[in-house]
Amino acid sequence: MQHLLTMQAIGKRFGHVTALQGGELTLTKGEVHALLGVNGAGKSTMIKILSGVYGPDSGEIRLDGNVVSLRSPKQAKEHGIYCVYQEVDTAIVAELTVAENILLDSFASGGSFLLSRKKINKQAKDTLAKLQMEEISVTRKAGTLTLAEKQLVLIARALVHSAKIIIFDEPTAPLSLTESDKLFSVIQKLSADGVGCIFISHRLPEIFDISHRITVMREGKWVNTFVTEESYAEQIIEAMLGEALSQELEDHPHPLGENLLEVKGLSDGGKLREVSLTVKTGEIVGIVGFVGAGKTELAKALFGASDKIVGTVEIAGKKTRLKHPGDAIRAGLALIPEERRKEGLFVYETLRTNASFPNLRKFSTGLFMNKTSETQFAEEIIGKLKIKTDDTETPLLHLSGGNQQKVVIGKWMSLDSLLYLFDEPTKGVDIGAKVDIFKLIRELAGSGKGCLYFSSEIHEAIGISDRILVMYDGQIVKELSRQEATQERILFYASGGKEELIKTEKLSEREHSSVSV
Amino acid sequence: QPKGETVTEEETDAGDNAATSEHELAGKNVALILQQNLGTFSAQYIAGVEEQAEKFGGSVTVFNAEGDLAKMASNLDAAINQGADAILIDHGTKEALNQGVEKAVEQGIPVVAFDAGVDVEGVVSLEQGDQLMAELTLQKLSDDFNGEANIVKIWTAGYAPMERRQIAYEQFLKDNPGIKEVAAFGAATQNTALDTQAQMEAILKQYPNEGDITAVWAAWDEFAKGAVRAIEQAGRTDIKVYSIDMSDEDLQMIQKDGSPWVASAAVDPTDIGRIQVRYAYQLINGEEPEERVVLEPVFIDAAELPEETVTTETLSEYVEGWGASDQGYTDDLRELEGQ
Amino acid sequence: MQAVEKKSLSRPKNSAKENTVQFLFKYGAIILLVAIILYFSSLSEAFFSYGNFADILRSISIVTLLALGVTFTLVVDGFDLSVGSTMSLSTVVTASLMVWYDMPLWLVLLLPLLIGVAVGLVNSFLITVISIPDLLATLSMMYIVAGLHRTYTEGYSIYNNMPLTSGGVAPGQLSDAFLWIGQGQFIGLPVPVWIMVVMVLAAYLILDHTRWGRILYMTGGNAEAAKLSGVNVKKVKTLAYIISGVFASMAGVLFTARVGSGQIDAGAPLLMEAVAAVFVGYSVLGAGKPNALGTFFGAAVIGILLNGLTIQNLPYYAFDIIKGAVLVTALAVTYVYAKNKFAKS
Amino acid sequence: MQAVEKKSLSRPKNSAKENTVQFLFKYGAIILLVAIILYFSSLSEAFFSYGNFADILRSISIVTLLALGVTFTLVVDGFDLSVGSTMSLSTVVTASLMVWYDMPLWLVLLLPLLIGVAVGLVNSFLITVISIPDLLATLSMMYIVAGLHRTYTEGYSIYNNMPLTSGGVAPGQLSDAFLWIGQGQFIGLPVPVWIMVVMVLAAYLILDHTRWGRILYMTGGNAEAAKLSGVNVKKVKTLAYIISGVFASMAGVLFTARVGSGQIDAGAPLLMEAVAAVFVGYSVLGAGKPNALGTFFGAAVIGILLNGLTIQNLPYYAFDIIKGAVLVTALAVTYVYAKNKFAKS
Ligand SMILES: Nc1ncnc2c1ncn2[C@@H]1O[C@H](COP(=O)(O)OP(=O)(O)OP(=O)(O)O)[C@@H](O)[C@H]1O
Ligand SMILES: Nc1ncnc2c1ncn2[C@@H]1O[C@H](COP(=O)(O)OP(=O)(O)OP(=O)(O)O)[C@@H](O)[C@H]1O
Ligand SMILES: [Mg+2]
Ligand SMILES: [Mg+2]
Repeated sequence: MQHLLTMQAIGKRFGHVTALQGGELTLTKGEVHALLGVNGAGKSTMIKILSGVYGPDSGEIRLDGNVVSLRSPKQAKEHGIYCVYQEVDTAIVAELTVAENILLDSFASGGSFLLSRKKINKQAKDTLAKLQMEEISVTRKAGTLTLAEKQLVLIARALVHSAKIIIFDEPTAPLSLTESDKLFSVIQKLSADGVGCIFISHRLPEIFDISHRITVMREGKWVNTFVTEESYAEQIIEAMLGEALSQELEDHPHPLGENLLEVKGLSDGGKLREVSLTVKTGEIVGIVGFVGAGKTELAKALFGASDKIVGTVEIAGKKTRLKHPGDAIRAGLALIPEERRKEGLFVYETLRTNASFPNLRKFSTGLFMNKTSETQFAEEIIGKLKIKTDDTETPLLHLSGGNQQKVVIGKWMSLDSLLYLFDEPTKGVDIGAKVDIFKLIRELAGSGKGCLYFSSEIHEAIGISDRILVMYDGQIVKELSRQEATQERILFYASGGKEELIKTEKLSEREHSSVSV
Repeated sequence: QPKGETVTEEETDAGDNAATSEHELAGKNVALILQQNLGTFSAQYIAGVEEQAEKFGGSVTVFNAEGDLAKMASNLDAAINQGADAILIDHGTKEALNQGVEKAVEQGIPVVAFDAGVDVEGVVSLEQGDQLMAELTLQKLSDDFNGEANIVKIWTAGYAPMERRQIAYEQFLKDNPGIKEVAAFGAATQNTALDTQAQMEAILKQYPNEGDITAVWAAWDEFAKGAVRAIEQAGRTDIKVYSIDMSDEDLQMIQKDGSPWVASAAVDPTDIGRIQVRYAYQLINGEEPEERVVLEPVFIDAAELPEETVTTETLSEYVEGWGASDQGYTDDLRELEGQ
Repeated sequence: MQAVEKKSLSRPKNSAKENTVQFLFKYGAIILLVAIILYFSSLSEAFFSYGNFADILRSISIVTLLALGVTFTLVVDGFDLSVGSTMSLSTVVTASLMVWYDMPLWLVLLLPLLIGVAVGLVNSFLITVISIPDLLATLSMMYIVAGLHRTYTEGYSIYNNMPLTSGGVAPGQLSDAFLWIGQGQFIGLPVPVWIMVVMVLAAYLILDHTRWGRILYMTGGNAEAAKLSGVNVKKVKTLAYIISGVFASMAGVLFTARVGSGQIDAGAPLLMEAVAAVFVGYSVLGAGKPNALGTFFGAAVIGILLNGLTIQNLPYYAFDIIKGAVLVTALAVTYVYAKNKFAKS
Repeated sequence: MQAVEKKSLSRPKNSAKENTVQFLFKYGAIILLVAIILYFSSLSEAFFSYGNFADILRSISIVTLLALGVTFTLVVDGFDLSVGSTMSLSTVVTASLMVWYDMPLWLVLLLPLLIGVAVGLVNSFLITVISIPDLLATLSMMYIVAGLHRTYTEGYSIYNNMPLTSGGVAPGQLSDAFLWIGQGQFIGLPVPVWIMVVMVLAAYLILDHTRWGRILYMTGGNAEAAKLSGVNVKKVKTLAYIISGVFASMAGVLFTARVGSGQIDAGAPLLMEAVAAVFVGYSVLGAGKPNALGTFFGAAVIGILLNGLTIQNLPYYAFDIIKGAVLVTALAVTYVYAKNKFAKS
């Protein structure tokens, strides 16, 4: 087979983090090549190197057999490499129209000096037509689009040019099943035209549907490359996770108590509509749904961090009005937010000041801060959560993601909260830390706290939760007990499937979804 | 600024000689404490101070407070602490400066103040003949219009010289009932001339008809500049401007064809600087000059100026008394300068 | 569809407020202008005349040039506070080239523009290389350039036949050809108005109808995305600051020609008016982003307002309040709109 | 550990540069101060005396108060450009209370502070409720308040026995008790120096050693995280702007007492010095963030520098260049340092 692309021994380091060491990837003409790996395995870094965003520290890239240097996105594009990036908002210009966003690359790369709006719009419309997405008006401001529509605009942007290689970094994450199907037909057409496609996704079924080969990465290294037709899901998952870590988290059944949290008809005037749920003491309730389902909104609404909330919230039998996070904290809630650097931490501050912050009164005598008691507490949580750090005075900036996450959890320990809201607590966290976090959550539940666990990592949610609520488009669409909860069922409801439309037997057919971490 | 073509050899030589001489008054450092840089007036005034000090073989340190009186007071302190041999003050207020001036006098540093209002014993205070300048220009205005005129006054309170001019102005209006004030405004700002121009434009729109305003009396040339520009650009040939103070820039404007600016009374700013230095040296020399010095103003009538352009340096050829003041000289000083 | 309907049903109040903001944003500035013109026309017959409008246009021409420069920096999500000082520097340099050095007209018109380029380069160096935030970098430059222009003239304003500190009289004069730029007429309109109109149109065409304009907006809208599309963001920002500097120095040249001398500190008071013009202009016809026509329009609103208020005999010292209030209102509309828009996405 | 070693091996140049920046950042300001003092002491014996230092401290007392206010807004990640105008307003109001209305001393000291509170409230309303960016909101307020203070006095400065526009002479005078605040001595030091020292210490204690200070810094460090930790971010920001307004009006009162009259536009020229002081102060002992002691230190560096340069007979019109250059250097060190620190993450 003539290789269109060969990436060999690619290494990349960000400060203290080694993102890649020995990344490998080959691609032939017309191939759809899936790139798999757990979060942080280095997939995005790999394709960012290929598309010229980062320069590799080591390794070589060959295109049609020739070594090429891809020092900027512009150079990559000149070689016919286009990319649909994972973080949608980094690539969309909200103030420009859809048409302008679709043709963004061509503005930068030259062409006629004067622009004709008509021509731009027509070109954009034609491209959207290829995706069967004519209903998106090309004159709308891109900022007003939904996440899925933005994703489609980015896909369209890659289709404008005659590309040799198109990279799709988790394009389907925000898309519904029908939208995904449309995208797949486009990918198949591209592949038939001889374009090489690299496809990244966490959804195994679609990978088996669309790809020709699968490369699995782990901890920044190439693990194996499979021919799709000759491989099984179990094989792939094993390669992704590694043998040592695939043991199940032990399930300690523990007694549940009274209703700790009771929510009725909660809406936030935006995404959330009529959400009702309960959490008992000692219970871990998983809330699962795709990106954009409204999990974060729900967590924030419960924590009093959004305006315009209607509905009732009872905590430990007491009706509570949550107008500000301060109210929620007083009522016994604690939130471990999704974007920890943005929402949970003061990264330039020390561990000590971060840890004491939610409960400053406890660490001050009169008005003055008491550094001794602060340091004492910081050391306490370092020990308890096994945080890897030099001392209590290092800025959090220098801690690894997992350890940062532990600080976010640890800072609530001085308050003795009743109910913990975990919003994607394992996002960007390495596997070891992940296990620690799961243990910690279990421990909290064991000591009679309530936990709400918001996640789009379905298998993780299945592993940790006593009960699972599936969210779709701002609503809770299904409640599943621990026994009922399977990957397929959750996937089905999470993509908007309606109960009446399916035969339940078909769903429970494949009950092999591993509950590994 | 570039070098002009006519640098007078004499002057530079004189400076050099004195600087190298062994005279006991040579090599003194004079501190000049400015309240504000008032455009061309200040520039010429400073030039006068520097020129005279150089002739005496001394040097000048300029402290500018950028209009900030607190900084001016601090600058005065700094000059004292640095052991200046004499201190010259330009504008400022009594309240802000008296304390510092007293300290200077206690330490035996001679102080000569110009339009600063300080009243400390042993300090020589220079003032322009403010009342006289006001009277001269107002009289000319009255004469030009046969005692019947509607005038706009541009004036601001808060400065000692302004207030002295105001006294003369009020007296003059009382004595000349034919002269009526239709509007009055004025403010010393960061950008006085431009702000005045905007205000004058507004006044002109308010009084659009010929005869509504006969003349403008500006108590300060920065005001006059703004008023003149506003009048010129509005094409109002019916309004004349009378002012106090005179700088080079003003002269150019006055000499322009059809300029509404017809007269001014002033003391040559360069002369003020020179005279102030002379009194400072008198004090250094242990002499006891009078404590209140009134500088003789000169009246400048646009009609007396020649066709060719004149500057404040050549003005003395056409206007008697300009730039040739001998005030403040003593024999000792002449001797020093002659070295 | 269903979702949208439900939303608007459940929140009629909010929606009404949203609509008002939308409407105000789209037509507010125009309604304001028409209202102002009608009001002042009713007070004075002279107001609604060809002559007066030509005067108003001439009076806003310098501010508009300045504001166009600011517009370019705002388009790339920057901000140039140094335009006022740059204009002051250009004013005195222009005058000095004629008065002190007696240079030919083409050099007199060219050299100040190079000063604008230089200031723009320093600004963008501080911003793109040293990473000082735009406002702080240009604030510092505002002071430095102001100091430079005063040092250059040694505190003097520059005028025909001025005496030099070194003795003697300056050799040159502002030529009539030069003064015509600021004071002349051309086909029934003052020359500064023509210059302004040409520059506004050029800026409009570049920003709205060329590839470059798109790259500028792209960079301002999302620098990350622009970078991923192959734009050299630093270069684009540098370009915007250079353009801003050049516009500021053009404003300075025009000012010199208008006033007939090189005044010290000519630009400082115009900074706020220029900034206000740009922000008032944000909202013109709902563009919601800095745009050339809007800037012109904003300058016109402020110019007409000040013209009218002057006739109304408002004390001059209250003008800053009016200008500040107009700026705050424009900012409030812009940012309330931005908040709404953001909430919707 | 390994990672660090490897890095420094493969890129020794960069690391050396990093170290230099680190070092400069930590000790640069102190080295600068010592160097400046030594240099000037070598030039003049009078420089290194108790009297001269007391005078220098007195001369920076007003700027320091102003800068402390700016520090508080910077701590919460805001920026107050309106402090200069607020100081001007407070100056004329203080003087007018005595001169025009002959009020008792306690009211004369109290009312201006309320003005500071009011300006702070409006600023924070624009920023937290309307969501106008801090710099733009306070820039607008800078103009509005400047206009207000000129309108209040109708453009006049206020002094003892001034003639009133309505005829007659103002009834009051600045009392000696009041003037003592600005011109008196207390235990061997000028009163303004005592006031400054007390305020710097108070600000230092509050910012560095109390719960409130912690909340202020954390809000500035990450408003979103602070909010989710239960802090009412809007309230905290409002508080910071009120504190800034109060400091500015204290500066105004002190200015009036120092000068003995209510000067128009007293605060405007001090804005940049205050801002520069805060930014120079960033780096004191490697704090890397706005801090009270650093601000005092920054004001001292600038004060001593200007004091010394004046004696060196630098042309007065070049001072703005020096000040701007000091500001740019401080900013450059601050942001290059921030970039380095950030890049390491
Ligand atoms: N700009 C950066 N600075 C520092 N670290 C980075 C940067 N980009 C990526 N990393 C780190 O590199 C590692 C690999 O990240 P990468 O984004 O390639 O993972 P991924 O496989 O795409 O994961 P996901 O499935 O979550 O998208 C992670 O540990 C990440 O934290
Ligand atoms: N309609 C939309 N337009 C733009 N961005 C969106 C939209 N919906 C969601 N997003 C982005 O996706 C992210 C997650 O969205 P959201 O909080 O609504 O869902 P979630 O269920 O919590 O998803 P996640 O799996 O990321 O936690 C948000 O940070 C938001 O920026
Ligand atoms: Mg990724
Ligand atoms: Mg989420």
